[in-house]
Amino acid sequence: MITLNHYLVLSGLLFSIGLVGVIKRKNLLMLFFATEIMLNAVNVGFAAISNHYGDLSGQMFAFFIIAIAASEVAVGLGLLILMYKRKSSVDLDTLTTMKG
Amino acid sequence: MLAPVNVSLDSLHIETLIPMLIAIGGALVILVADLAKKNLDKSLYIMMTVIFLLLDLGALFQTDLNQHGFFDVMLVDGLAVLGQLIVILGSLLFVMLSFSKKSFHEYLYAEYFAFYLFMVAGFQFMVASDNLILIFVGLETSSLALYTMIAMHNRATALEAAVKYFTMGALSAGMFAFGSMILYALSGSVEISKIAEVMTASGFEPMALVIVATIFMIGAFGFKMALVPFHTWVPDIYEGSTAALAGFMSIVPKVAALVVTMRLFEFLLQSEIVWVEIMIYALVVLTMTLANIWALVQDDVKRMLAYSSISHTGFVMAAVLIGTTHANSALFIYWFLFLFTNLGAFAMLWSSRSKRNEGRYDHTFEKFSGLIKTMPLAAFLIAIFMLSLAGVPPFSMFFGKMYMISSAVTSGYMTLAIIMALNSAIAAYYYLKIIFYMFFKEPLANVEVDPMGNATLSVKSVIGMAAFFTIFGIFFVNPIMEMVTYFVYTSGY
Amino acid sequence: MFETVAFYLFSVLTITSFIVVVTTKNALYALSSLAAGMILISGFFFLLNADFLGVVQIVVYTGAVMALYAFGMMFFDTTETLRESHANPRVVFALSGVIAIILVAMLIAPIASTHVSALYPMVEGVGNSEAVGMVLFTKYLIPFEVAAVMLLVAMIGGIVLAGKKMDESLTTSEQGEVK
Amino acid sequence: MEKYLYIALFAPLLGSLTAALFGARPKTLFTGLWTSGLLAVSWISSILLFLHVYADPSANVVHVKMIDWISAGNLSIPFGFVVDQVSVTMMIVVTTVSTMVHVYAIGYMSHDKGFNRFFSWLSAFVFSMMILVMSDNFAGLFIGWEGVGLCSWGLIGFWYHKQSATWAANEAFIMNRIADLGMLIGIFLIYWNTGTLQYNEAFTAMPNLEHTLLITIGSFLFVGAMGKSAQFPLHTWLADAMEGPTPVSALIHAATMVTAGVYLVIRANPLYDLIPEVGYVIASLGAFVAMFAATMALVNRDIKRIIAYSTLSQLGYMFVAAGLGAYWVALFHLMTHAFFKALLFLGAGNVMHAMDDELDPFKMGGLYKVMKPTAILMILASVALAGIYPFAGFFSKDKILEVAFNGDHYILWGVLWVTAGLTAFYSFRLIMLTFFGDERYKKLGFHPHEAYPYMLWAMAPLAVLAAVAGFFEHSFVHFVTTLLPSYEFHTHHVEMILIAVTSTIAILGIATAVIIYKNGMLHPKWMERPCYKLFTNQYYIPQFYDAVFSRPYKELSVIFWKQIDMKIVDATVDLIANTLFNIGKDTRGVQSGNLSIMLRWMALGVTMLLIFGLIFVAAATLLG
Amino acid sequence: MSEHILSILVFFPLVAGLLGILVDKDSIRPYAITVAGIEFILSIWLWSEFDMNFAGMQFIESVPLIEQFGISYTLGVDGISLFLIIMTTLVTFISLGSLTVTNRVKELMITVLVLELTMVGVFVALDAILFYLFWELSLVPMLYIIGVWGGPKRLYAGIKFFLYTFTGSLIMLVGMLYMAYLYYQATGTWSFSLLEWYRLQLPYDLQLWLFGAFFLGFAIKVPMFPFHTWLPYAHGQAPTIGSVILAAVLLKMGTYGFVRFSLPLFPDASVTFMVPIAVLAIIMIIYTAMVAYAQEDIKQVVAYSSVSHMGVIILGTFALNVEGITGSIFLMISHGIVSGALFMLVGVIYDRRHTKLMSEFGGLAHVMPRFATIFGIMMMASVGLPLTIGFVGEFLSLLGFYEQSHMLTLLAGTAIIVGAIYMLSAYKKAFFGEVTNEKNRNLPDVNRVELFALVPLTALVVILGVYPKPILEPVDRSVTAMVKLMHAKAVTDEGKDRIADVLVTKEAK
Repeated sequence: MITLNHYLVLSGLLFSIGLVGVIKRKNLLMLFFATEIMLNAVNVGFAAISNHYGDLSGQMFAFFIIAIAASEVAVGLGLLILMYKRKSSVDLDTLTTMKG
Repeated sequence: MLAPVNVSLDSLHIETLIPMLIAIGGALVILVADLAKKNLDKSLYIMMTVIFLLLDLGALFQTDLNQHGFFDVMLVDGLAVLGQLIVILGSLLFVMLSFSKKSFHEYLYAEYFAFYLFMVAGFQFMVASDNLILIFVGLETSSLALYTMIAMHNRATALEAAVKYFTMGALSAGMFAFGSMILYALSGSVEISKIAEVMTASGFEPMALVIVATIFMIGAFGFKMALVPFHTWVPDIYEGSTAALAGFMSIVPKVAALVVTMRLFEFLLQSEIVWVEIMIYALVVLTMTLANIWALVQDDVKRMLAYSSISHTGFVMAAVLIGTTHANSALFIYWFLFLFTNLGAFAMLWSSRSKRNEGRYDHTFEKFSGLIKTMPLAAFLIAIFMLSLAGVPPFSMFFGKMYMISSAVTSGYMTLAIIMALNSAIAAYYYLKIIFYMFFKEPLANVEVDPMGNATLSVKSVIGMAAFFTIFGIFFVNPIMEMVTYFVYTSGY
Repeated sequence: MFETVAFYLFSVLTITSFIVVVTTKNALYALSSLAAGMILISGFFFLLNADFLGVVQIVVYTGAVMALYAFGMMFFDTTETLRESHANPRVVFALSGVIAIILVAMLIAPIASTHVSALYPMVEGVGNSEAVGMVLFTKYLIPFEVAAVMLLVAMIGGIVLAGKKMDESLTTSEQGEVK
Repeated sequence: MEKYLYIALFAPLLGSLTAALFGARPKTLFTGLWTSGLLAVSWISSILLFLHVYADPSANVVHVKMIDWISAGNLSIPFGFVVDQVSVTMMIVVTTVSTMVHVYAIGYMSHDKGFNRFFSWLSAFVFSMMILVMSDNFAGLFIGWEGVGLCSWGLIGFWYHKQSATWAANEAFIMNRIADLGMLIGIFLIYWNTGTLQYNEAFTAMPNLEHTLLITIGSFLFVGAMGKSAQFPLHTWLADAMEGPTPVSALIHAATMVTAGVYLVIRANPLYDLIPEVGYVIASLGAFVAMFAATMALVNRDIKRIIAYSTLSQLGYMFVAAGLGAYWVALFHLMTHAFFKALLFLGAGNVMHAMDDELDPFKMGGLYKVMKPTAILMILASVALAGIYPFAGFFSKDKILEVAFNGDHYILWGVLWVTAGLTAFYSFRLIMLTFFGDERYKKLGFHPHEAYPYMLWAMAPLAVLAAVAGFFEHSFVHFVTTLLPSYEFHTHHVEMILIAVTSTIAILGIATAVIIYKNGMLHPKWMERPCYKLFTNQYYIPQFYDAVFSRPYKELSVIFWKQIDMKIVDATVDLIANTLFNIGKDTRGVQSGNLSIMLRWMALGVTMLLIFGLIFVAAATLLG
Repeated sequence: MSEHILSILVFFPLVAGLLGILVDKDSIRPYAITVAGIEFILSIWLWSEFDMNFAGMQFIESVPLIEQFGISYTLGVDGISLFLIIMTTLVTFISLGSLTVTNRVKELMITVLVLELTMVGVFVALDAILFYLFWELSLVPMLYIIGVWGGPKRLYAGIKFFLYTFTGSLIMLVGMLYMAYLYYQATGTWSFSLLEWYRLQLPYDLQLWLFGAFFLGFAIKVPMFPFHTWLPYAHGQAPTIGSVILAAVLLKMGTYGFVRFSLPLFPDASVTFMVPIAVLAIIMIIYTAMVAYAQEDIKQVVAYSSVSHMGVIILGTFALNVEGITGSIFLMISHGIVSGALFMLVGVIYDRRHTKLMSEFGGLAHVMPRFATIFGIMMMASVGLPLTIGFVGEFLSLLGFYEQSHMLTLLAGTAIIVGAIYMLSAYKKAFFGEVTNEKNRNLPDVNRVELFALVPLTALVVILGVYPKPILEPVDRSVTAMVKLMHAKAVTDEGKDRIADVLVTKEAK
């Protein structure tokens, strides 16, 4: 029998995978992929919980998260393009002029 | 088959929504105006922004306290009002700084000001709701706008700042989502009040999940408020963006985040889980101290102020930890006073901004050396703002510090109080540093600096106002204190 | 029974595809496996009878987001395998490994469903989309609207940032001393 | 009578201040005359006061309270002055000697460019001395006490271009300060136990205090006295004080200031009567010093120092008397000693003048021919000092020996008796070396000449007093014992024998001196004797002090400053600051500016919190 | 008008100073001197208005500033503070009058006037926060004086001075806030008013903590060993006027704080800490005196000497009886005058030779007799010779403490010895001997401006030494009242019997 905890664990795992991506990736594009993963992981959790309680707020939350993810992509890509124009690279190791 | 619901209009309490609507509307108007006629002058947009913010403020005063609107999504309690008040006031004052003598890239865009208003609206939603969803959405709205605005300054550092901020923002968004998921799992609700209810009823069991949730929430808001170690973005972002925007960021987003944090931890700290308290305590101390220590070694005034603002946040986070009415009101009083002083400080930097950038920094300490000779008034103003930040009486910030420390003392956090005191002492060093450069060093021979080169009349008047409030703060503390205490008290914090 | 099988199947698939996403050197693989992962996720939604959400997931992600990324990739021509300098990956895996373990450890804690009353219970015989719509346009009207604003902001932001106007910067140019 | 009191007291001050106005100017004879005149006035009024008190010692004591000085809490100290038998005697002595010294100094200092300054200081000294003796309370006494200290500092170091002079001045001041601390503590004790500092009230209260306390008080006060009267071990400054001009030595370091200690003991007689054991200690110390100083005087080659040591030894005599409760004897010897010792010094002054400030008697000899009057005066003084009938010294000194004998303190008596011989010897050694024998100075090319006549005239009265003062013994006794406890002698049966014995040894001393130094010297091989070396080096005490106190103090100070203050105390403060700053410096690298590092920091933060969270949860669940 | 006299006294220098900005910088000097003079006259007027027979606070004026939190603008003066105020105005006036600085005079003058505001403010403030306000604010102008007109190491000295004191006083602030909280607990209303606080009787253990907090603030200001090391730097680098004011007034703030706050608020704690503090004080006296003896720079000698004297003041303060406290307050005043004068004198030769090393001098008595004389008098006053101002305070302080401990007083008494040692040797090095250094051959003696500064001080030194009554009397009266209060407030038995019950002893007399 699959309980809520199964889902939570799954979502936790997915989230961690996302985290791996976030802290590992040097290529900004791929890094954004990773953030998407994290958000999706959370979505799974929400859906599961909402199903568990038979309550819709969870799905709502998931829904909004999707929206947020989408808009982040928009801005993120905008930044990416700008960066690529400037530096003709999307490697974030090139972004280290400010330090200390 | 679902029964149709019929909702009476006045049960929605539209008025709770009006301030934000005004802001959003204003933003749309600006966009439309831009569509209608290209390259209108920025002054038009600035003034429109100002007007709409004023309307916003007015509307805010119309709303009466402790109202729930729109199926309890909107919550206008004392905190919300105070939060919005600071948000709007801060935005209002900082947008005036856009009247720079030199023209910068972002001011070519009407969108910049539209974003500005959208952002304000977003923050208002954040503080005026206890529904995690709305908080999240509001947060993201404002953040996305902010990222873009930073990038619009359009130079290498600005871009870098924007990217960094964005990426880390995304991570913190993920954390927020995850945290609220756990909370939802624990309580089957996404409304803080409800969550609190359920969790208290279930005795904060299972503890493990509660802790996870707390930690991820700390991660998310720690990022927004820049608590060590989630602070790393602050210095870079401040450095990358204009002094005007940096100053704004040091005040407005933080207060929004602070309000939400207060809402959250108000009940989390009620829980019998000691760990939560320890965590916050540790974070507060770390943030105060480390930020101070790093600020000691900065070479750029703006960057120094960035670190100092981190440390100030740590200082007020203590209020969240203490959690008494005294402390919470102290937080807002502190932030009111901090608003004006910091406004002044950043405005002074802003007015000394030149478009030539020698080297990496805009506002090196050397740039200000011997200012007393070249422009005494400016020197004295900066000195006053710095002294105020350092907490030297009678300048306004002192009373904030004092009230904050006293709140710690009154609720038995003696050690904390002493740590706070000592940190203020450490901080004094780097605030004095610039004073030393201005008063005790000779002006630079080779480069000619124009300390007020970027200041127009309106910028100057903003500075004047800031100075006025900073110097005579002592006379405004009492009314502010009364108001804040009233609001905080009535909303039960 | 079916649920269990499906769960584990989906889980394994999702996890693998996502692992691919974060590990592969090839952007194309990453993108496609991300898309796959998204679709699999929607599978969970259907399992958890959140049909509407599942649909949205497929539409928004595999439709909009993926398309966007695809465009982006064409723009950056990062199709060829990209070289990433990895400063001590050990740290990375240590960190995330630890987090994963702890999360698992903590998330297996059973949740007492007492004291919890569904705010918007799923009524029997009501389609999920209906119910969702109902809630979305009453309770969550405001967030919905705000989300709209957010998307607007995002859109404009994207346009502005990617726009031609950003190509030459007034900030760095000497000219433009106003008044 | 008050007005005479005030005149006697303030005339010197007036003189001093007026002289001070011209202090920086070159010599103006006026200041000398003016101050001397005022002193004469003060002297006359002292005489008048004396007569007044003498008329009816019990009733006519003049006691005035001028103004409040310090009043705080229960303490209230007035400027109060009392002229009773003791103080009036002291006043007479002080004013007489100082007047003469002033007049003398007009001549002696005539070629000094600090002429006016000198008289300003000198009169200031007299003023302080008057306060010292006239005050009616311990605080007032302390004023004078410190005042004379200051003036002697100023006068010893009068020729401040001489390193030795200024050094001696500081030494004198500091040594006196050490003693004054004891005095101060004594005063505190008196105040906190009797609640007042007025002599009469304090003394009336004392019998009710417990004995040990009284002993402490007495000892501390005596420590003060030891400093001023240069008793062992605080004696070294007196010999060095001879750096000052000779009139100063005459006035301060022979006649007046150094006797202040004796005066204190006499003044505090009600106290010391209660604690005879302390008195005995005082007496023994006195006897010891008498001998000790005399031995040093035997061999010294500096006329002024010789006289200084003899002063020291005479002070020892006085303390013996005072310590054994024969206060009037002490006072009497104090008076007579003042006269002949001042005379002696002034004579020495003349000699120095004649010999261009040469001090070594071995370079003189045969001066009798050129300066007969001085010689006669000095011989007279020496005879008095040696205690030969009928001169003043005889009366007072024999009384002291008698007292020692009378108290059955035969050891003391013995010591004093020997000392009497030594005294006679060294004083005539001095005389012989200076005035007789072959004229060694000729080879050294000195052209001695007699001093101005008025200087001699100034000495004359002292000479007279030195000669005849002794005959006033009985009236003196009668006079002072109305205040001081009278002292009972049970030795009338042996009195004559004692006198004989003493006189013999004195005469023997003189004789030996005359024989040895008649012509030629002591045989050089004597110089090789260890005891001779010991004496000439003043028992190595100065070297000892230098090695044990002065130098270590200096070194320690430097260590305190350079090592402790700078390297430890200050360094710690800086250390704290620097540590903070360096932490900042070293850790600012954390802000590497690399985005993924930043992200990792965030992740790390969460991880850390999670780890500790897990631990906490585990702990909580295990511990329940 | 006399009911607002204190406000006038406090704010006149500020207002006048700010108006001074309009004055042309070549003619600022007379302006500032006039202002300081008027201020001085005002303070004298205050004295004349002062009711000598009333022990309590006078001319009290109170305006609520932050009612919500019980902070009010409350001023008042009693015998203890009156003469400190007069001393402050006098020293400021004189040091301005004899100012020899030539660069940026205008700023300096205005700064000094602002400083005067803070100094007077500290002594009249009866509200803890107000006190703290002036207390902290006084750092800023002082820092400015050191930083602009100071010597080569001025930045280091300035920052050290500022941060050190700042740190201490922040701890003190915590103490104040806690004190206010205790008052709030007791009465249910917030108040920082000192007079209100006096009515509070605190439990013993709380007293200890609070005393500690206040102690840190005051001890660093005084400065007590081992917190004294900022002082030599500050003095060494500061210009003459800075050192004068620093030594004469700023240090007194600390000791004044002890008398105003620590003693009456925490009588039992004062008793408990009496011995440790006395030990510290004795270390200050002897140790710093020896350090002073080792100095090569005459200004440093004076600087360390003032630390040594502050030790005696502390000792007198913690005698906890009327004699001692009265003495210590008198010593504050006298030390203010004497050390101020000594620093001026050092300034005089510094202006002539631009060095302060004693090895550079020697035989100055030949070339500058008047100067030597005045210096001598001041030196004797500082050594504590009777009939000079220095004696009265020192005598009373030691006398007072003798009641508490014989042994310690005996040790502390060495002050009169070690003091003499370093002072005399310094004087010997600088003034006696032959003129060795050719540069000193024809130094001009003190000129008229310098005499203007020095003569009145010298006169005061003698007059007050001979007739201190006019000052002692009111001080004594207020102190007596305070000691009564302390005795009444003491909760422990030790406190009760250590703190003399004035009434009883008065009758006993």
